[in-house]
Amino acid sequence: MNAVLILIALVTVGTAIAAMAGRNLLHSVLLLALAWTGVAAFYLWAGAEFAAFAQVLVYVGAISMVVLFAVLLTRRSRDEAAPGPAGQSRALSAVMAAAAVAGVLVGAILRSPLAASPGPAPAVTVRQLGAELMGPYAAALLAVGVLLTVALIGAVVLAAGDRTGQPEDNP
Amino acid sequence: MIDAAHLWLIPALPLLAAGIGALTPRSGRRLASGAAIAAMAGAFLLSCLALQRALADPAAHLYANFTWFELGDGAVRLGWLLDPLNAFMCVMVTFVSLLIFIFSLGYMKEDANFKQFFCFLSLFAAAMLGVIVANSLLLLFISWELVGVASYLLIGFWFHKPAAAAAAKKAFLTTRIGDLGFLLGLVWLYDATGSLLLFDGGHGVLESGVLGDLATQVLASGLAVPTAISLLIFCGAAGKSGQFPLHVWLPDAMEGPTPVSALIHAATMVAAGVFLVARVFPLFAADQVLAAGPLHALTVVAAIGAITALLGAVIAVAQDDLKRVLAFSTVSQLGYMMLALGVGSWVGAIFHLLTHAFFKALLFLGAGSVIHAAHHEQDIRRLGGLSRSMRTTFVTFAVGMMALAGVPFVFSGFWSKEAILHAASEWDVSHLPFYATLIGVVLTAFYMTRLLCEVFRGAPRSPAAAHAHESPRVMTIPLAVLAIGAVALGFLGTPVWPWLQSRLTGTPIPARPLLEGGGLMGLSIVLVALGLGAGWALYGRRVRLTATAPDPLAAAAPRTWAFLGDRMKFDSLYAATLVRLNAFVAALADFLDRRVWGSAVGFLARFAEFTGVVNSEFDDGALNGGFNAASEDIRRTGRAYSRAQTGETHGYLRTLAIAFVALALLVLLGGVR
Amino acid sequence: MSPLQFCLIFSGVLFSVGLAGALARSNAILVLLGIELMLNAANLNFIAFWRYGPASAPATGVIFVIFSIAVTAAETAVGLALVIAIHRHQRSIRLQEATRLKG
Amino acid sequence: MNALPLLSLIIFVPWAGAVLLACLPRLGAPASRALALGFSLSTLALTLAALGSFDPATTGYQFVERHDWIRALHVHYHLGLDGLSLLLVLLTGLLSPLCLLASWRTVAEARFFGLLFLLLQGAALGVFLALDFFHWFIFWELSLIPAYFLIRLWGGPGAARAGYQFVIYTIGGSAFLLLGFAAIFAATGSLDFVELSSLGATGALGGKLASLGGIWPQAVFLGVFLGFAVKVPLFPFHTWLPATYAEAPTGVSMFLTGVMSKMGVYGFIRVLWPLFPGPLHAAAGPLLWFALGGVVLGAFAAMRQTDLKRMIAYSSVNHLSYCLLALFAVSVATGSSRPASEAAAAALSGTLLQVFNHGISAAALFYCAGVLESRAGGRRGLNDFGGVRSAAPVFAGLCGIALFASLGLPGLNGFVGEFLIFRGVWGLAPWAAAVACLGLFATAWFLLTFWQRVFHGPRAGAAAGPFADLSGLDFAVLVPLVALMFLLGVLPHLLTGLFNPLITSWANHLVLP
Repeated sequence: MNAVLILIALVTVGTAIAAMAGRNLLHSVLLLALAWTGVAAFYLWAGAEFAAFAQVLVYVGAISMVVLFAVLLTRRSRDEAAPGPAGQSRALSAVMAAAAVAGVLVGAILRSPLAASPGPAPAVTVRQLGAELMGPYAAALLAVGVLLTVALIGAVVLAAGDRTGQPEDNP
Repeated sequence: MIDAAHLWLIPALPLLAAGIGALTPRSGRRLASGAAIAAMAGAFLLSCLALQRALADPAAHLYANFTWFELGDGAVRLGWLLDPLNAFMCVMVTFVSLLIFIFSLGYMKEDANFKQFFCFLSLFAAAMLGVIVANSLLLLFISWELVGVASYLLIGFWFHKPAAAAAAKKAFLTTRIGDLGFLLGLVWLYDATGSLLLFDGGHGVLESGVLGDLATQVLASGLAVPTAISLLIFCGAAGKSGQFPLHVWLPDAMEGPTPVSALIHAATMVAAGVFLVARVFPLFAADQVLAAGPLHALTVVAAIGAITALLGAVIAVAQDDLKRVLAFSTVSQLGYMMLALGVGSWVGAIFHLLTHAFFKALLFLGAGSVIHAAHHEQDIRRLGGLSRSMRTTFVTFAVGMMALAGVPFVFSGFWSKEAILHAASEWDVSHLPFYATLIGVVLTAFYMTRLLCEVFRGAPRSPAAAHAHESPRVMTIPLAVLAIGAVALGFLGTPVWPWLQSRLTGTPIPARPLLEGGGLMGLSIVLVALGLGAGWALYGRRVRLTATAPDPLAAAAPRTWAFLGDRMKFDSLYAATLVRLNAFVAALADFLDRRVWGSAVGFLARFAEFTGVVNSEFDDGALNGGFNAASEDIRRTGRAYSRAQTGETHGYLRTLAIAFVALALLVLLGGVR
Repeated sequence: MSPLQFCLIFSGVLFSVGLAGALARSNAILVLLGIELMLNAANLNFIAFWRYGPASAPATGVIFVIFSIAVTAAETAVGLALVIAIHRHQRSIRLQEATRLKG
Repeated sequence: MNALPLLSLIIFVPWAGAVLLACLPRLGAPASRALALGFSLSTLALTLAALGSFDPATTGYQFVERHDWIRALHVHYHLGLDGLSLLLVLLTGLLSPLCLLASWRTVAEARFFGLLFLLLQGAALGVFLALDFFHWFIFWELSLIPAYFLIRLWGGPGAARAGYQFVIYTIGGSAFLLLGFAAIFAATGSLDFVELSSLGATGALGGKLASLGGIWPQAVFLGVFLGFAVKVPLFPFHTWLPATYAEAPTGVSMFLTGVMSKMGVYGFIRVLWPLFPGPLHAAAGPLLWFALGGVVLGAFAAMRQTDLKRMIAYSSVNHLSYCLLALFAVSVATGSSRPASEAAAAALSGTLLQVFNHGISAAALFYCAGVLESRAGGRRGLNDFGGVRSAAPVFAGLCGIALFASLGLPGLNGFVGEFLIFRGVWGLAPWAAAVACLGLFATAWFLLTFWQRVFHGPRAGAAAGPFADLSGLDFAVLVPLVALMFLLGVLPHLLTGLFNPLITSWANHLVLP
């Protein structure tokens, strides 16, 4: 355990909390990008460089951009109203539920006899990863490829919507 | 010369006629009736040839078996049987049927479904002949059921009348109760012996080797296996032959056209039960070797027969419907036959069966002639005075009446009844049946006198009766022929010349001098005279004047009269118990189906529903403060599901979180590994 | 507290934060982001176990994370497309109002 | 080995028809009807070809097709035909064209109907021919989907709910089935029925399942059992049936009762019984009571119904319960010291006969109810009619024959099967046969009540006005069925000859592992 790890953790959790609690949507997205970077930093610290780069590329690079677009696109909506009594009670119940989950998780972790091997991080080269992906995990890779394609098409269809402008499904 | 292997032709001919009748269009009246009568005549000729063959060697059982289909390592086999018992029955059935068919030509002339009637009649005759010539209890059962369905169709022939439709259903269901017993008896016998063939070169169920094996088997309750099987088979016989307590359908069956009543409910179908017991008599008698048995099958047969004989006779006294009097008299006479079987004299039973077929068919056809002439008036109180307008019918009916009443020496009924009385008096188990038959003799003579007087004497008591004319030749000639038979047939089996008996058993029976059992014969003559005299005194001397005048006996004992007139309330009793029990079970089954099983099976679904309810209650109650008024509806199945489906993503997520916590706590604290 | 436990607690807390956000916020985009956080927390666990766990295969944890990221990307794309579709239909992305699938 | 893959053809010809119909969206209604019927008839021709070259004396599978399919899962494409399969394939082949004919006039969207129906037919045939659980289960589940849509889209007013209930119940049942087989695969590494049966016969299957530990052996048996019990349906899992049969369109009701309910019985005989002789023997005592419940309470419940189709549906519960009664009775006696092979042969033959005969007579009865319904403008209550026999005597005659066949009148097809079942059950569990008699009686009662109310009495209700007798189309449906009733009633060896060697070999090897 070292100070770097603690720092990474604190920053990540802190920005995440701020992002979730913030009033301004844009700020939230930016803060979240920070949190994702923190996660990437953790990966780096743990020795998983490739995962870290993937995290940065996908989350910080791609997803946060897409989310920003979405935020901008939906901006004209009647924005989140002032949190009325219903909103407050919902926030309260949400925090309670989350706290309960956290409590259970932490309790479970602390009670479990987890034997950590103190050795150095297993070294994984990108070549190794590539061989793994094209070897034993080829089928999974294909499946993910299909999934991404389908998701892409689905997203396009959904976002493009119907040309007529009529509401789509009548129940 | 006909052999057992050709015997199938006898039922096949009428079956062919039935097929022709079924396929001809409605207008093909001539073709359908012609085919039916021709087929019946052919069957009669074949039967006579068969009888000739059988009498050539009366002790032999000629049979021809064949494989129906393979089953397991063995096969299910059926066969045809020819012996004097069969042959006599065949001749009787074909002859009486032929006459009834001819009679129907006139009786049913105006009916729109004329050709259908002959089709059904032929089907019935074919099935009945199948019962007779079968050498396999399975084939017998098959034909037996076909007899049932044909009688169902014939009783309900005037199906547009609700009463006829109901009577047909009642007849079928009541006999079916018995038939189920029969079926169980069959499968038991099949299981116990591995065969249902009656004669099969030593392996048939009526042959001594098999019966001997069977008689050694005893159930845990102490009942011998042959006894139990016999009693189950007897259920079937009792159902078809209208024995107590399954006799209730027979009087109702009079809703059918009168030729049907004559054919089915006098000569053939109801006799099938008696024939069945006579056919498998060795099986019924197999338990006689077991002196220790708690019950002998034949004892039960005798008891049921005696009860039925007495019951039918008593009820017949108080009936006002022409056909119903005859119906109850049939019940009573069938009781006599069963009694004869029970006391061991199956020959006597068959003798009475044959004579009864003639005189009862005669009586029914006579009644039919009366009804036809009187425009379907059947109430004897509204008839009267027909002896003048319907001479032939009156004479033949009187012959039949005297044969039934057992008027001595000339009429056949006297001799056959005499044989039964003789056998009953010699039965060493109990004398009660004998006394019952004696009472029955008086009552029979009495109610038949009453019937004859009411219908034919005095003045017509309704316009229909007043305008009655003699029926056409096509109806009266069969009456005359049957009347001759009703007289002549008795002489085949008198004690002086027991030709029929010796031919049936296959062993010569020594003739007894007429007066050897003179005491008994004298007694029966006295009793018949008593009945006739009482009947004459009450109904003949003082003729009923109006249709509404009370019966002399009703005036004397109105409540008893009403009780008897209501057929001793058997139908009400059954309606109050069995029918109601049946309806209750049906309602219970339906209720279980609609309410209980669905829920029991859907328990898991209900559990899910319960969690849905809890979840929505939790939302409403704990978080939003206050129950929603609509929570009354929660208990309804679908509603509860949909309440869980709030459509609110947060709700789902929250449920997930709570469930996760609960599960995790369960794992952590509960120690579930 | 071993480093592994620390990492796990870190991920657990991150998960709870994501959950709280997803539950509390009514903006659909934020809910989606909360879910993203939870997924990230899961990925953290993979790496942690890969790093400290007993006898890990050479690259298993990393491979899992890569797949997970791919799936998450797909999920986000579809999710955001849905949000936009909802927005176009009812001029709002408040999740409470998107209850047309109510049973 | 046959050069021609006959069995594959039998399965895939209807599907080819379905594909063809799907590819021709502009096809008119008459042409699509004719096309669907044509494909159905050619399937019948193929089944008859199979019947022609079938050798009844062989007890093993014939026309076997076995190819590797998914090597990793040890899955083969494995088809085979024995007497049992042949019987059901014949039934399916015979009934399908009649069902299509029955829907000839009444159905809108004929192309889509024909498409779904051919899909259903192919799936049902696949179930009867497949010998590997993998594609057997695919056929099994695939049959549900077209059936659901056929009920949902062409059914009566309550069809949505009924179809939903039908699918949920049967999918629920087959989920257990799937779980059971997953465990079997985990334990044995095989999904082939033939291999599994031989494992089951030696008891090795039980041993392997026991190696999974805990209650797995019992749970697997229970799962597989539940899957079939819902399908047959075994009392008290039958509550989906009356609603479904009643709401489905006539042709589909005919197929549901004629063929699909047989899939459950087939599963019992082909899968459950050979795979789990031991557990079934242990459970058969109580199960007899369930079967008796179906026999007796099914019949009594039918007595209370006022909807004709519901009544016939309950009679199906009653009739199919006889099959299970016989099977359970055989199972009870399995391994007992008393030599019961003769009774067992009778019971099993009776079961198979009953399966075939019930298919015919119940289909005919459903068609008759459909005729009444269409003549009465959708009403089919017991009290909506009266005196139909005066109005339509030919219809009354044919319906009456179907009805008497259903109540087991000798000379018609139903009797032989029921007699053999009673004979067998008496030899194996006499008290059960005695109780089952109540069911026979109640069946007669309610069928005659049906007949009396609808056909007898004065003309009333829907029959008071003009009531057309049968049309040529009606004849085309009913006459083959009625002819079969007579034929099989008089000559049962036409059927028993097909499976008797098979049954004999089963009955002679009734031993527990």
